[in-house]
Amino acid sequence: MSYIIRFFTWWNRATLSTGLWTLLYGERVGTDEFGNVYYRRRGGKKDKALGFERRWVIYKGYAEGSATPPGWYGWLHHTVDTPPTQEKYAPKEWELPYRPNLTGTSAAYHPPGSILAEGRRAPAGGDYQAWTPEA
Amino acid sequence: MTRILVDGVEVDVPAEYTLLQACEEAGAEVPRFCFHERLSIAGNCRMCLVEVKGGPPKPQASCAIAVKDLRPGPDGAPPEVFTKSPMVKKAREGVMEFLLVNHPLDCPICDQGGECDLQDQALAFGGDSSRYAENKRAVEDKYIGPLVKTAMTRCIHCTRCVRFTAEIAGTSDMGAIGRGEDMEITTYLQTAMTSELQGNVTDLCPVGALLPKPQNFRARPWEYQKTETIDVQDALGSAIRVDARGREVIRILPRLNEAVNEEWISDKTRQVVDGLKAQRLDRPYIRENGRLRPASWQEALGTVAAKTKATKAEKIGALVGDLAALEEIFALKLLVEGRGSANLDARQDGSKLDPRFGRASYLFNASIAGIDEADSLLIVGSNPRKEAPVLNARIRKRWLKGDFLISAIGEQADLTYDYDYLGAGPDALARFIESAPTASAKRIVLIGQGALTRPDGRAILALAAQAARKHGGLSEGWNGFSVLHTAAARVGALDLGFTPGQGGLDAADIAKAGVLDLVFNLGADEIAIEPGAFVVYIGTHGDKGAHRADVILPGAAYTEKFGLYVNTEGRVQEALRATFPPGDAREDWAILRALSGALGAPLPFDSQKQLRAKLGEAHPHLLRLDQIGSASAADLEAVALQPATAWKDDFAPAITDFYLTNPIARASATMAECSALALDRLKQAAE
Amino acid sequence: MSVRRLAEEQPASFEFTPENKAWLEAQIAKYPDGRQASMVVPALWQAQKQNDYWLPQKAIEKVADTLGMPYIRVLEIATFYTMFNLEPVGKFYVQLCGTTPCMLRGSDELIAVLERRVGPQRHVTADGLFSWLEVECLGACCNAPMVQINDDYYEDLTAENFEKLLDDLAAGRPVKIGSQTGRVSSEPAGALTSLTSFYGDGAKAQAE
Amino acid sequence: MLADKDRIFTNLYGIGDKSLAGARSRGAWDNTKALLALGRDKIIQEMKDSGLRGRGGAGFSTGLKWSFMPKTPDPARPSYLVINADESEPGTCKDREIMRNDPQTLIEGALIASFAMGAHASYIYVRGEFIAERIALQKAIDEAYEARLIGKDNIHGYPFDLYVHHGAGAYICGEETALIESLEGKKGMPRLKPPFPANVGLYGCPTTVNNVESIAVAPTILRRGASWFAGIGKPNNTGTKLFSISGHVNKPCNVEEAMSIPFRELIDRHCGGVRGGSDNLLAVIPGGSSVRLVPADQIIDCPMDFDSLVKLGSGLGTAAVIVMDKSTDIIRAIARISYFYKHESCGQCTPCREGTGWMWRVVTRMAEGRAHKREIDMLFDVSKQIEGHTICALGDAAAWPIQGLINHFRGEIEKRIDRYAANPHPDPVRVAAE
Repeated sequence: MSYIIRFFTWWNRATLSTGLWTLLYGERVGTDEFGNVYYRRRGGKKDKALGFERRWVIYKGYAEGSATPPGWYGWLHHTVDTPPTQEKYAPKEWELPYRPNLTGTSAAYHPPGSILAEGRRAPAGGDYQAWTPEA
Repeated sequence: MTRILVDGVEVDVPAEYTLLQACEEAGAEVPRFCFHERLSIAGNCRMCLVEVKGGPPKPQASCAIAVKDLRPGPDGAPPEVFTKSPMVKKAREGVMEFLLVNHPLDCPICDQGGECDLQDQALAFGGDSSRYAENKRAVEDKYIGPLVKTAMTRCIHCTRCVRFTAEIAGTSDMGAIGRGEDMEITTYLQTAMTSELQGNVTDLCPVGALLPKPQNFRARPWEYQKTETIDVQDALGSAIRVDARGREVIRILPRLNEAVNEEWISDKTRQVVDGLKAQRLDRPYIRENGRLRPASWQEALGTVAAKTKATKAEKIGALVGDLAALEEIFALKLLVEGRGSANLDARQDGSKLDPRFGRASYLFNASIAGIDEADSLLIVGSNPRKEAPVLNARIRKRWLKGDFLISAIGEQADLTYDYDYLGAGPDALARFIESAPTASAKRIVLIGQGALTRPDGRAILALAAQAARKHGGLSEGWNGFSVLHTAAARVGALDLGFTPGQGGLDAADIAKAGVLDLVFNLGADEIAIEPGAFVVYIGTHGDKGAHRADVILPGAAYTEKFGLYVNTEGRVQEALRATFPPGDAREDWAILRALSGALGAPLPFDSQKQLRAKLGEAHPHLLRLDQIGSASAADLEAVALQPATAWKDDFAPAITDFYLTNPIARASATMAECSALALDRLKQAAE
Repeated sequence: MSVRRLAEEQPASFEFTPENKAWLEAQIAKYPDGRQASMVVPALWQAQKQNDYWLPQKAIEKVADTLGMPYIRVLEIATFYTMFNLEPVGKFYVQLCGTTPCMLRGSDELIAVLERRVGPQRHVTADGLFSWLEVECLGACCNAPMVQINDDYYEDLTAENFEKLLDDLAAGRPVKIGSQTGRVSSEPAGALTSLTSFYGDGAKAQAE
Repeated sequence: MLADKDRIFTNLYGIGDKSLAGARSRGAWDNTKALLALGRDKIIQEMKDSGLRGRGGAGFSTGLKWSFMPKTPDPARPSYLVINADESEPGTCKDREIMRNDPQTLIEGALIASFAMGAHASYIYVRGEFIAERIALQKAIDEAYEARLIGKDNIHGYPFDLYVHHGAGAYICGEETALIESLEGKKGMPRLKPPFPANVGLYGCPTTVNNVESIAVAPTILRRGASWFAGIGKPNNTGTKLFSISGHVNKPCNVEEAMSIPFRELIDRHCGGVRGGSDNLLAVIPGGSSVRLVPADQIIDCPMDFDSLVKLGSGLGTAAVIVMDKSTDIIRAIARISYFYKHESCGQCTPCREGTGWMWRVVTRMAEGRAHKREIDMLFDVSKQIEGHTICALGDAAAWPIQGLINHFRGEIEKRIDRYAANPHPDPVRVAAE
């Protein structure tokens, strides 16, 4: 099944040719917490077209750009050269775990009052407070 | 009239007009912040700069220059003013930039946003960006009372609020301390303001520095459904606008009505809104075994109908409260009279006014606008500051103009103007009749309910009429005999004749124990009905009346129904519906119509339109909106001739607590806070 | 000038001394009937002098009651006019002129002296003797730089003679009011250049 | 040079006897009755002919000002003369000398001026800081009362009362309408004009507000004749004038000199020259802090009078000459003046309230160099937006020093900015206490 998906879609993991290219020239650099695998040109060889080393990611499952966490994002985009796996970065206690963009999924953010949000919107104020005869 | 050229347009304006008014007359828009028609001219915002031809080579503040101060051009050509020249444009942009350098950019979180003069004028007359790169000023917020929230960093120092409290309200509550860019608007050491009109400063404030505290962060101006209606918190019938969001009334603002409230309203009128949402009667109740239990309309009406049918006519009575509209008073009158009872009364405070003496005997005949023309005033048994603060401001306005002698008999209160205190009781009035302190051609004799609710009220009324007749209160073209009512429904009820009929009992007797078996109580909450009678209460709030009731039929408050009211001067005005009554509550006239149906004797109308038609047949003047029906001064001559032996007792105040005069106000937390503060002040003053 | 507020700690009451009360009544007579509000600045000033050179809240209320003015109006006055000290000051309250004419003649040096000896502005020394404030032009520019200590002007100052002046004041020694370099008033130092036909070169007067 | 015999304030320095007797020996109160006998119209005409221009800064004809007062007395609205002794303009210290050293000239002048205007009461508004001066003046007034020179029943036959009132530290109270407000017991916030004080002034009554010096010179002018006064100085700039010279001169002093005296002569003769010689002169503020400064080369031979200085884009103002030599940090000097105006702005109208603070902050940064060159033009524009847009002239007065600085020393500011840009440092320049 996964083989068929891989054969006919380009938006899941890698296409055949990318896979082949990775097999031939790629050097595995690391994996992130979502299971996406990061590669670079074997030995860090300069890419002729780019003028510097080529880096790429093969997603686990659906290919979604925001699925790369910040550390790996920086590495991919040549902001840093050290991949996060080789860094000793400890997240601060107030940092939440990274989540990919949830737009379009059922977990997407809906502001209060949105018709997509669960539950009903609160009335526009207390409306009124009724009198009850004392006991 | 003086001719003047504004941007090439020729207009004729009165010579005492300011340039700003002349420009408006010519259709040129002039921005302003500090200028206000009803306040003195400060000329300090400098926003209204215009160019005057032939004047000094600098722009002039148009609010501060009268047309008559301009010199005509050569050969007597009219003076010329430009409001759109490059010099004016540049000057305005400059002033606007200065106003904005220290104004925070917090429009998104500012309640004034959307109805802010600064916002609008910055858009229309300001530059596109600021060049100010320094730190902005921050100013501590001040406590100035429970009704006004401050955000003083936003203040642009127009001093409208200072001038309002000093000039209109007459309390000198606010001031500007410090100087230069450190000037701050505040009350004395951040005490609460003492005026009953303080809420108006929030309307006057052109920015979001003074905002109505109870409406803090409640809604945006464009979200409101705006209903232009009238107020019933006092007997003036001030013009108001009720702003509702969804089913909820959020705020009440004044409307312009030169004849009544100019553009002010009292704090009770403005901030009673939370009372409209609290303690509401939203379903019928029936008392069973001494306890009220919720019931359905059918059940409740059935119970009342059965009781009514079982009661003899002369054992039925009806009371009308202070907030009822003409429609329900009329319907109740038809219903009760239809049963054959004459026990009707709308004067729950025991006032001795009576329609039989003629309409002039219970109206504010001088009319509210007439105060401006009067040349002296005698106050008898009234504290207008508490009974009608807006009217009091009008008296103060007349007093400030000068040549207006005010004398007072009764309570010696701080009325915000000076007056001759003549005494506390009827003796002083008798002395006044004997010899008035000054001669006067247009005197107003203002009689308050404090003088009329006494058992000898009728004698006082006669004395007051004598005073008016003898000392310039009654003459050709002038009727200064003026009764100041405290209840919005009262004049209407008197016009409809909702008073004891032939052999009927008055309010005090109706309320007495063991006299009647069935009492219809249409919102009369200021009177205690003693045990015995079966009470049917039709009203809006769980107040005194509801607690005493055997059946409660929930009605609609003044913002929830279409209704006619007659104010103290006899002006008929219509209140409009802004929201719907809560829960199962219904409009009062409809309740009475339904009840008549249950009794098997339906009242002769099925809609409000038909009701009003019937009302018009009986009392044509009550359908002439915004008009004062005729009242004959001759009636007063008759009143003056009545025997008048008054007691010696001092006049007592008609209102003890301005903030808590009716069930709606008593349900309001804001009013309760104001009342507590006022009480504190009173205690402190006594110490 | 910064935002001026009443002091946190306030005396419980304020009453004019009998002399000041009499003075006040006499002074009100200077103004037409019903215009007693004109007295508000002098009255506040007298109250301040009576109360160790600062103005407590009760004094403001007292003045307001005396003159029949709303409290807020008097508070406005007290905060508008900068000579009213709303907080306690030292026994010797030094007001130093720092405006340009004095600045040109070296008021910076005097500020350095004060900052060293007294500390920051509005700070009262532990012994309660001194506090200081930089004020705007005091109108003795021909005798710059100068300071006003309580009621009196001290002119033609330098860092040295200013130090000495402060020492003398602290020690309770008598000091000379006015110019500290021997000038009579604002004549040119040394010989007169005008009015010589009346007073010669004026050297005698300066020497006195 | 003005001869001593033509000097009006013969005890300017307080060397002579300050008492009434001393003043009389110098000619004060000499047959004042004869002066009053000239009559109102003649006195006003003489004052107009003398060409005396108001000594308070604006230079408006004093005689003309007196003539605006109503001619027919109205018992309900008595006329008042208010004498402005709220001398607070930085650089100015002339009235102080009159009040403490030669007060009888002022008292006599007050009587004559009040007579000319039909005023029976006059107030002298002394700035609050002048405590000793107030006492000296009061003493002199008491002496005059005692000698029945003034008072309800005096030897001149014109009932006249003179009172001393004082302020409490507000420069703005030197503005005539603010002074009236302050005298009425309110905050010193200038009133809108019109109505002018001559119509609606103190207590709503017709009022003239005059500077101390303008009033004090009046008796001598009348005694010696308008032509004598008009013969000193240049046409339209006549008479003698008290100059207050402060700043970087060897001997700062007050001196009474003829109008139109060249600057160089004034400084060299009376002040011992500019510190370090006249080549060391950088700039002069010739009329108190609120006029534009004039650089050395333009001022050095300029006659010190109203019209000549206006031609240089400045003004005579109160004739308070602030001299600055080349050691002056001119930007800081102006920044300090700017602070003064920020401190003294009453806060009533917008451009001055917000603008003075803005200008002060920008020019203070410029004194450090911590600014952009484009801000110089912006500052100039801001000052133009204040000028002429306010109720009173304080807005103009705050704007002019800045404009003078930018007009004449733009290069200096740019140099400062470049220097800072090359070496940014965190230490602020101290301009004024905050």
